[in-house]
Amino acid sequence: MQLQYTTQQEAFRQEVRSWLDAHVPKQPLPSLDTAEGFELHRDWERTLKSGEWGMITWPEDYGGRGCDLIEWLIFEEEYYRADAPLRVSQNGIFLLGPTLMEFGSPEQKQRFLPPMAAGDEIWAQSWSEPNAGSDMAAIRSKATRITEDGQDYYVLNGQKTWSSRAVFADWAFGIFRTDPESSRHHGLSFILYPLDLEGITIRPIRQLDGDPGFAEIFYDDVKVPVENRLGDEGQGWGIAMATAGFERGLMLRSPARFQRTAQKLIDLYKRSESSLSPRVRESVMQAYLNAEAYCFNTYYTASRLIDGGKIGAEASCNKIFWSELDRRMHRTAMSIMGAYAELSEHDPNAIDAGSWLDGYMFSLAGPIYAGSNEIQRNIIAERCLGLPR
Amino acid sequence: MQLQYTTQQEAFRQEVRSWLDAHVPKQPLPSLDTAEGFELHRDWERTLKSGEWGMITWPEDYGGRGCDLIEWLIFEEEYYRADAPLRVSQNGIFLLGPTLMEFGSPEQKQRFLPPMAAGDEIWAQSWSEPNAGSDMAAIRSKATRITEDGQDYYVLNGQKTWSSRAVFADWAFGIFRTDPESSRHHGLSFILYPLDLEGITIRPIRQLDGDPGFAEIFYDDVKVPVENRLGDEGQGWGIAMATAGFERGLMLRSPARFQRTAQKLIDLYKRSESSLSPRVRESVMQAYLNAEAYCFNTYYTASRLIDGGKIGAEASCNKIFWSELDRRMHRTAMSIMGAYAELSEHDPNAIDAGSWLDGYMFSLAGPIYAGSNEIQRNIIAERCLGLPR
Amino acid sequence: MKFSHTQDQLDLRDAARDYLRGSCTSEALRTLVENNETSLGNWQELAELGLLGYLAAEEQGGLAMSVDGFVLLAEEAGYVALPEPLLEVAGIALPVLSALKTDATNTLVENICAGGQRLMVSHPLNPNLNQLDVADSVLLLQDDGAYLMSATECDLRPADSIDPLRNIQSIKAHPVEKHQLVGKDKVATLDELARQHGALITAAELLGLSAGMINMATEYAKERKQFGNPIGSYQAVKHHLSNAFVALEFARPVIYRAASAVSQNEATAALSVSHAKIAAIDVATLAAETAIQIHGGMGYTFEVDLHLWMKRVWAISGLWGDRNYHAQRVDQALFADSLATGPATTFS
Amino acid sequence: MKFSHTQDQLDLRDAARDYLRGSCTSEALRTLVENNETSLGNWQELAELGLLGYLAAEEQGGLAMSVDGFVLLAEEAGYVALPEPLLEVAGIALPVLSALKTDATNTLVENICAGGQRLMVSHPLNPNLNQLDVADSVLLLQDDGAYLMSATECDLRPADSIDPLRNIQSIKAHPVEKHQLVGKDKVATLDELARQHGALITAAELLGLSAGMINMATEYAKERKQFGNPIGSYQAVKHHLSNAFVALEFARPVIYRAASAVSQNEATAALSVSHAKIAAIDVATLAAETAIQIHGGMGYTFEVDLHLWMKRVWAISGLWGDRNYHAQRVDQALFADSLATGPATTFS
Repeated sequence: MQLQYTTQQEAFRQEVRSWLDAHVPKQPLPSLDTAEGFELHRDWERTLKSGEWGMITWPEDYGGRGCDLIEWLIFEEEYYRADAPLRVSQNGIFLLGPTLMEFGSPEQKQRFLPPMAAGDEIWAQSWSEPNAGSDMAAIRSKATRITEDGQDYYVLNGQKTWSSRAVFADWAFGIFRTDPESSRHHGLSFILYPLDLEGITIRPIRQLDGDPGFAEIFYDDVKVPVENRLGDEGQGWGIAMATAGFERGLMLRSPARFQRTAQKLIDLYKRSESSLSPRVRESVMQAYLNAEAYCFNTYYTASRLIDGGKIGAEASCNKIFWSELDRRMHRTAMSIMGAYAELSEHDPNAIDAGSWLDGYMFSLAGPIYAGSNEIQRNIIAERCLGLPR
Repeated sequence: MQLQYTTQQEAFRQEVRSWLDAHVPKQPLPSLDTAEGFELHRDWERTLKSGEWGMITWPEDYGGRGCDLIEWLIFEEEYYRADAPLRVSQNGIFLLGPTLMEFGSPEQKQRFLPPMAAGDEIWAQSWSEPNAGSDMAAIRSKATRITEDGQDYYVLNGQKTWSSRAVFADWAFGIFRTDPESSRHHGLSFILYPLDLEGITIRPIRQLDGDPGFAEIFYDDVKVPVENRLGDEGQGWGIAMATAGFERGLMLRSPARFQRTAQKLIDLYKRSESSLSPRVRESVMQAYLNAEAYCFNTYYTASRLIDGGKIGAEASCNKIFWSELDRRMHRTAMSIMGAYAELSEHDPNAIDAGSWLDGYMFSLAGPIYAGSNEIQRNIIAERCLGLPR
Repeated sequence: MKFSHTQDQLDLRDAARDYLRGSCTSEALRTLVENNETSLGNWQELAELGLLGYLAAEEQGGLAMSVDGFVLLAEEAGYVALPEPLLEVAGIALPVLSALKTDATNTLVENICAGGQRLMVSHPLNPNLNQLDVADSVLLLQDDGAYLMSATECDLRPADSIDPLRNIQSIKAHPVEKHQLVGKDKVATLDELARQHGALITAAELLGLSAGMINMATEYAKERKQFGNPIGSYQAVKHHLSNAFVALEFARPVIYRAASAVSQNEATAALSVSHAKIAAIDVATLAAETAIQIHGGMGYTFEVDLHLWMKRVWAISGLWGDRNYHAQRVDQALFADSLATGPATTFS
Repeated sequence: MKFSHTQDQLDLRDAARDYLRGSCTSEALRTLVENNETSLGNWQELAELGLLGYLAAEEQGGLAMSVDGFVLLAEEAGYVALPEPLLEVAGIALPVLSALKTDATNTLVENICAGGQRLMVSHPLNPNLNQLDVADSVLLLQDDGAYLMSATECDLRPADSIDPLRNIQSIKAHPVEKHQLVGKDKVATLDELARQHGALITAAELLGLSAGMINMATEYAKERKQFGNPIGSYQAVKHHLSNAFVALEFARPVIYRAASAVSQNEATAALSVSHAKIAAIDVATLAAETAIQIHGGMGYTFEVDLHLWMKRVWAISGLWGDRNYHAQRVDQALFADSLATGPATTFS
């Protein structure tokens, strides 16, 4: 066990830190769920690309830097330390990107990965359907194969929902039922499509904070070339599961994010320590310890992955741990702020610019999205412990 | 709302207090799960009877005092305040007694209630069977009806388990399958039987603390007169449910018990306050508040019952609340005692005579017995909230 | 000893319930939010129901009911997430003002009961107040005395609450001698009256909000299907909701006990109120988190009603002393003062 | 940067695991309990496996492995609830003694590695020690120095642990100059070494106990049927066990990180160890409560093995500093000292 960074890793950290110091916007950007904020976040992706910091774990061929997981962790630490903007390209970097690399054809990789890395094409995901929710296999949206003028197409019909980034993004990916006779997880295909196609209607969903962080997407005879299918026809479920695995897995929530929150919580605590109860003191300490534990666990997992290990249902453990940690930290912050907790980001008297209230609302989604924690607990019980279904 | 005691109630309290001051043994009795302790606890029941304090809520006709629920609460407060012994007659007072009064024939009431009130006959319960557990309806032990010399009998065969008090008690009650064709909660009858009948074998079960607090009972052609059946043949399930309702309900766990524990926990805390962490301080405060809340809730329920209300699935709420409170309080005490927590009652250096460790073990059974908390949560969801089965 | 409400109290609660559930519907609230409004415009109806004058003496035009009954109304107001400042005016400002019993204040009390005047209490514990801008007058509780000013004499600064149905302002006021009701020597009694009523009524409102959220989540769990069954048939969902329900059942008598202590002016009323506020904050926080978890992604949107209730919880939890403030009062009583604990000390 | 064990460490862990699971079975433990014994009599075999000398230098007859590997052995010892004082002797006493490197201590170390001598550390943090009565010698860490005495020179008083496999004693010793190894000026280093190893190894043992209990409860849940199905098919049971499993998965790297810090003598090792002990106590308490809940009434009896594991948890949780002791060290670092927190501070 070797828990010191190598000289090379330290140098990498310095390089990241210097670059971020020079480039991170001094003022926080507006929310990426607003039209203005979205474009400013896209600009930030392009700035990252200019320094080749956009998709550092990707191979250089696709616009990446070929970093290993330890370098990725170092990068993330510096990124959160610098309070750099949220990644509007997240669906691309962590979800579709790795999926394309594993399942895409050479043409698809060349077509989609470089503009994704450059911030020129921002991706939305479109997994869920109105009556699916945690039951991801309850997909009804159809992709009917037709031939027109010698060209094969899928014609999309149906509806998706909870599509993050869809309101402002350029492209989207999702699974559709290509075999009308099939049910559950059979007969589904993974399809990539631009969001400005004829027949697509996007209805923004206002989330808790009032911004349209999600959207419903309606498909009315939307024609997509068959070349936009990822993997084989009918294999969509397996690919989607791999993608969802990336989502729940190591890279969706880097420890630095929670360590940054814990650090700010300690700071918030210290600012009014004398008026706070033992419960809050205990919670703040536990936040610090758990954020550290999450960090240890991530390095531990990353080290095993570098040694050739695979990440399995442990991803479900991660999901539960970080989502509960995040909710608890923000709940604690709310209780520290007392009568000031209600002030929104629009109120100049809001503590820390209203970020705790905003973060609390976001943290409440943590145990719900990307497979609810109840589903994750089922997965752990069945796959890690071998309990019967 | 009138939260002051009447003059009469205050006088009643003084009467209880004086009597207990004069009669409660100065030294704690040995555990009632030992042969010696059992008889000493039986003596205590007789002492209680001598002052007519044995079954105060029972009608005077059956050896009681006809007290209402508020007086019962006052009595319990004084009882726990005086650290009076555990009630070895508990199965009789709170379970079988009320059941007999509701379902028993006049002859049965006269035969069984007075010796129960006098401490002359101590009762064991015999609900569970080895493969039943929380699934109380999975009863297999049989009671086959026969006629011999013109007298009708049930012949008991089978096995019960988790029978509290059975090792030393005189009588037991339980449900047996009188209709061999029946299944689940049909065809069961409620039968009372002496534990020294031929064909009964009692095998003590050592519990966590090493004492035989429970027993298995084996029945090998045990003959019981049909007169010992409570209620009609085949109606045992309904009667047992009523009995279990008493058990989970108001009177099994009086608030005074938990208030006494909270008080002792506060005292334990104060003895080593400076070396304890904020978590412990918070837990101790919460123990005090929750024990008070449990007390308020009990008075609130008692007042509604006195006004003619019925207790329903709220009993399940009670069970969850007190069992979690009790476990949390003892867990907190264990964490206060640190390296001394492991010392048993046999070690003279044990803090508070080892009562916290003993209590912690007992508290761990709280969420399990009398219908596990998981079952209680199902009941609440289905009966209080109307969620589908 | 009787731990239950009088029939009068229950009857009035039922009347208020019927009225509030019939008029302050979630559709009505959504319309307000869409139109950027925060009032149902039903103040006169609240007066006619007797809710405004519930706590005032009969000769002041009130119903002469006590605060242990008023908490039932506060629960109902919370249950429907009523946006009107009914509780602030009738549950907090009015009893404080009534205690003065001068001719001038009696007249004002009468006006309040009739719905003709709205009075709000400004207190250092609360940095912002709801709908101060539509109050007619403000009762300022300061270290150096209590003052009555018309709202137009005060400097109100708009603040921004996460709750779209709360129109909050902070206040700066410079009262002069003519505004003074009582001086430094007598303000402590009024101040304590305001703190106790403020925290108690807020606790009861939180209780009602919790009941509302648990109910919403339960109804959702009955209707919403996943994997072919209503989600409410799954044990995980059942147990989440059961836990919130148990917490609610055990918080309610804590609030009732505190209400009785306040109405009887018991020596330990402040402690009881602190317990009530702590219990209410805890159950409301749990109920909100449970309800959104049961609602899944839907709970995270403006499309279901839940968010209005959750935001109200977050907004009012800190009013009239936050959890820390009340926990410190209990801490002091328990660990520093010689509070008697254990059996037989609860109601003595 | 490599957060994983070496192949050597894993190989030796596997060998220890095979041996311990094969010999320290629950049947063997139950026989001990029934006969009122506390030793499997396998000390020599532990020596032969190299477990006793794991941490000693090669020239001292040891394997020259480091403590970040030893915690894997401690986990295995905990997993089977080993009654022998392997960890106390080989994981705590030996590294403290080894640090002295005098001829006399080197000889003793060699003897310990070979299984010929048992040494225990007596420290003010621990009022009672396991199997002091069968120790050959005792290393006393006192404010005024470190002393080595034969056990027969000490006054041992039997104490009574809830754990029937722990034969504990308290010790009174009156060392004189001839017993002194180091004086007041140098004892602090040894003392810190003992505290760190003691808390760390105990934490690892708790981790192993937790894994053992979760495994037992899982197996029980697969076999035990209620309402016609294995109880492990019910969501409530699944979620209880999953929660304990998640806690275990996230406690483990905390212990490993602390072990690495101790083996590298990092400046923040004491803080890392306190984190480890807190995490281990919390997961073990949860695992015990979860396991008994899953076992239902059976868990409350002597008939299933679980009680031995639970009691061990309760017995050792307070050793080498209880939760309060370690929480206060973290509290001090976090709120009073200027500990750097946040991203990029963890391994720097």
